[in-house]
Amino acid sequence: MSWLLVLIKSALLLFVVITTFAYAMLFERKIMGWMQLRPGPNRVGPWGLLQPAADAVKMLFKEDLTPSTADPLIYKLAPFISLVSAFGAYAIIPWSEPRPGDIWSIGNVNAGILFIFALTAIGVYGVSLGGWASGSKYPLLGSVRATAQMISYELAMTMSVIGVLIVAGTTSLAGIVHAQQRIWFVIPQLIGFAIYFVTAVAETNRAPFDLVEADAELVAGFHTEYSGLRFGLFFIAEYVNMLTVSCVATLLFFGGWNAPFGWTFIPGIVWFILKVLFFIFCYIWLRATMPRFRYDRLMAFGWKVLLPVATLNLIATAVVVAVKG
Amino acid sequence: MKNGVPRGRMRKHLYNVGALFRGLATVFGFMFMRKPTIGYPSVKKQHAPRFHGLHELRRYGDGKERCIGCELCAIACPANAITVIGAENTPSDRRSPGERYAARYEIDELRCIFCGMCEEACPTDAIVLTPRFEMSDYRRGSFIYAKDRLLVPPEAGVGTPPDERPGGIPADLGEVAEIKSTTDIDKGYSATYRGQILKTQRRGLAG
Amino acid sequence: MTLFWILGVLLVASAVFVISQRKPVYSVVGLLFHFAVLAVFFLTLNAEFLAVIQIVIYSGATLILFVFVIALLSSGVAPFSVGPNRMPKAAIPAGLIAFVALALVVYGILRAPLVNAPRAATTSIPGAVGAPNVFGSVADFGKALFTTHLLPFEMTAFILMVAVIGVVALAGETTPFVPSLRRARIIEREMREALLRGGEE
Amino acid sequence: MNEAALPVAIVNYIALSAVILFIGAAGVMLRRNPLIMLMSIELMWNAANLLFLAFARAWLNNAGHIFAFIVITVAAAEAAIGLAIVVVVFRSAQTVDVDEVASLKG
Repeated sequence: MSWLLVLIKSALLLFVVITTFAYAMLFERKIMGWMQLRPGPNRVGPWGLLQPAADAVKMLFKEDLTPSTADPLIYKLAPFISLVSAFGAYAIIPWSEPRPGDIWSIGNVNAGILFIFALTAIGVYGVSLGGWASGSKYPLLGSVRATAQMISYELAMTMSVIGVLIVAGTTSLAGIVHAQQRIWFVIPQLIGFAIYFVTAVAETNRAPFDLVEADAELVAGFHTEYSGLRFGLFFIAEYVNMLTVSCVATLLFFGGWNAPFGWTFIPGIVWFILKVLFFIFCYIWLRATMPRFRYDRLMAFGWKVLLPVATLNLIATAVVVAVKG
Repeated sequence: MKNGVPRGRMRKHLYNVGALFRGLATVFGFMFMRKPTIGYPSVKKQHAPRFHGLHELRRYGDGKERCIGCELCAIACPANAITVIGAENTPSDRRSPGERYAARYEIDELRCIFCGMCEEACPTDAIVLTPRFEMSDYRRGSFIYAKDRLLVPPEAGVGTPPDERPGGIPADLGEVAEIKSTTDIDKGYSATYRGQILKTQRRGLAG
Repeated sequence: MTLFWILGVLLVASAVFVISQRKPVYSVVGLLFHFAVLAVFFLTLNAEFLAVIQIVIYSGATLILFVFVIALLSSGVAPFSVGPNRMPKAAIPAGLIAFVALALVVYGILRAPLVNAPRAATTSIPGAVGAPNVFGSVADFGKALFTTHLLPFEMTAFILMVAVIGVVALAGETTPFVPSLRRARIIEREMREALLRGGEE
Repeated sequence: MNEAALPVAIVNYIALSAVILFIGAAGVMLRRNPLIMLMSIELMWNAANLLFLAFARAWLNNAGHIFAFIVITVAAAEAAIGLAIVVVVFRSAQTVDVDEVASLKG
């Protein structure tokens, strides 16, 4: 009956992630509002708490348009590729470990972090195919930008994460968290963490790296032509990706469910959620503060700054580990 | 140091990184500031008493209309939003103290720029701009305010706004006879169309 | 057993889809699916690391290049939205002959007295996919890559370096635009002189 | 079931690999779109990879994994170069039909 258990876990997690997405969106609008001296959404329900429901209803009932120049099959397929790759990561993210050896996750893959990279790689297709299939020039430009940006930053991201893998000596996410019981990897891998954080923002196409959307130049980038539910799927995918990179940052650099200062009286899952929330807050904070990069600067930054620094960090980590071990 | 920016390439870069974090700190501080936003439909802003909003036609203390149908406001209006058609007072039906009164007084609030020139031009202080500003509607025709909505009702005294009178504004403005005579709400609003009608009507009244 | 046949049928079907599509983008989607199925296939063969690498490198880097080129070249006149679709005239008879040949080959393979039973394990032990330090896991693969098979690993690095240089040499900008102050000054002077000449006439 | 045994006999893997290799070869020979030709070559690489991994699993020797790894690397390099050639050819010839591009012919 293990498959039934997995199914129940998946359904539960799907529900949790969707709800988290909805409230992450509200959280973002609220925080952004406060940072811009506005109250944020406050009309639907108390303090605007029912705003996600209103948005969902609106999105579901909007007309789903397909442009006449679009390639209908790919156009319809692309949002699903985005969504599936965004949700796939949650199959292996470990949430907590209430008792030693009893890890809360759907599946514990040994090559966990690599699996997440694989899914990120698939996620690029949703963006690039969607932009191409829209059959109009802004989405095409947006998708070409997105493809180049995501591939470029994925390299630096992988490099920064490999440092952690070297220190932890394992690719399993749970194993990495176990290795952080004494000290969180953000301290020995501070440069790695900084690079991961920056590349994660770029990877999820959020401000200040939202060149893909760049409202001022590209209307809305790759999803300009999308409307209704299909737009909603892209939208969900973007936020779920943000949650994913926050979860991964927590697992790799902030000790996962390990309690800081030995405050173990608060359960690990709470710590995990708090840390993820902190990262989401940081993303929103960045978005409210930073202006958008210029595209050539973005590529130059990725290839000429982040990648070399990440590689140097990797080499230094390897040398230190080799000398000490 | 020149303009607060340190010299040297490396130092400049470091300064820029510092600037990023200072920016973040500033924005973080903003989060806890008092928000100047007013929760508009539930909380309304109190405008200054001399704010230029919706017009109203006032009366004298004895209930007579101040407007004498001189059309000075219509002439002064830079947006041509006001139409006045005067008529003679008769001993049996005295509307205003003077010889004439405004048989028809209409302001197109879509054209009005709320400059207050009408107010200044009026010799009897009949037309004034009130601080009220909520006039939105779904039909363009309903933005033509005629006497029934502009004139302060007699029972409300000299200057109570029309929408605070006991009956309130008529629910279906499209059925107000005065507006119907000059515009066809169903056909939509057309300034030219309205102008033509008014011209013929004026000619008829004059001749 | 069943899994093998399901995956095998999916593999062959997606491969046929790839070569039979008129639009290259459809082929890309077919190939993406092919790679995904292949990754699952690799998992059934205990090649955990290779399965992930298959997705990361093939789908994430190689195949996205195809999409990139399609998008790059289909801006404007859209030559790649359809692309050339001519088939050689002898396609059908050639295909028939080839199919017969393939059938023979497959028959021959299935009949051949190949060694079916695996010999004793030479390096590592097999185990459940996902378990650490067994055959095909990241640790096992990494150890083999960096100790026994270091030369092939170095060769891949060399091959990639050659590829990078080759691509830059091939498709790199031939005349890069360099915004130079000198050029701007020359243009400005020419414009000023042109204006002055215009004034004299 | 024996932990070391394959799910199915190795000949099945060989046959499957041969079929995919064949489909790939057919794609290269029949199609005239360079992109689809390149993709067909990828299919052939992958057929080889499948066989490498199947044999590696059958003999429990991860040299096959190393070889598959090299194949993936070489395939990536090949695709990058091939696509660069396509882009360059398209820039100069404004066509992508491989039969039209015959300037190297004597």
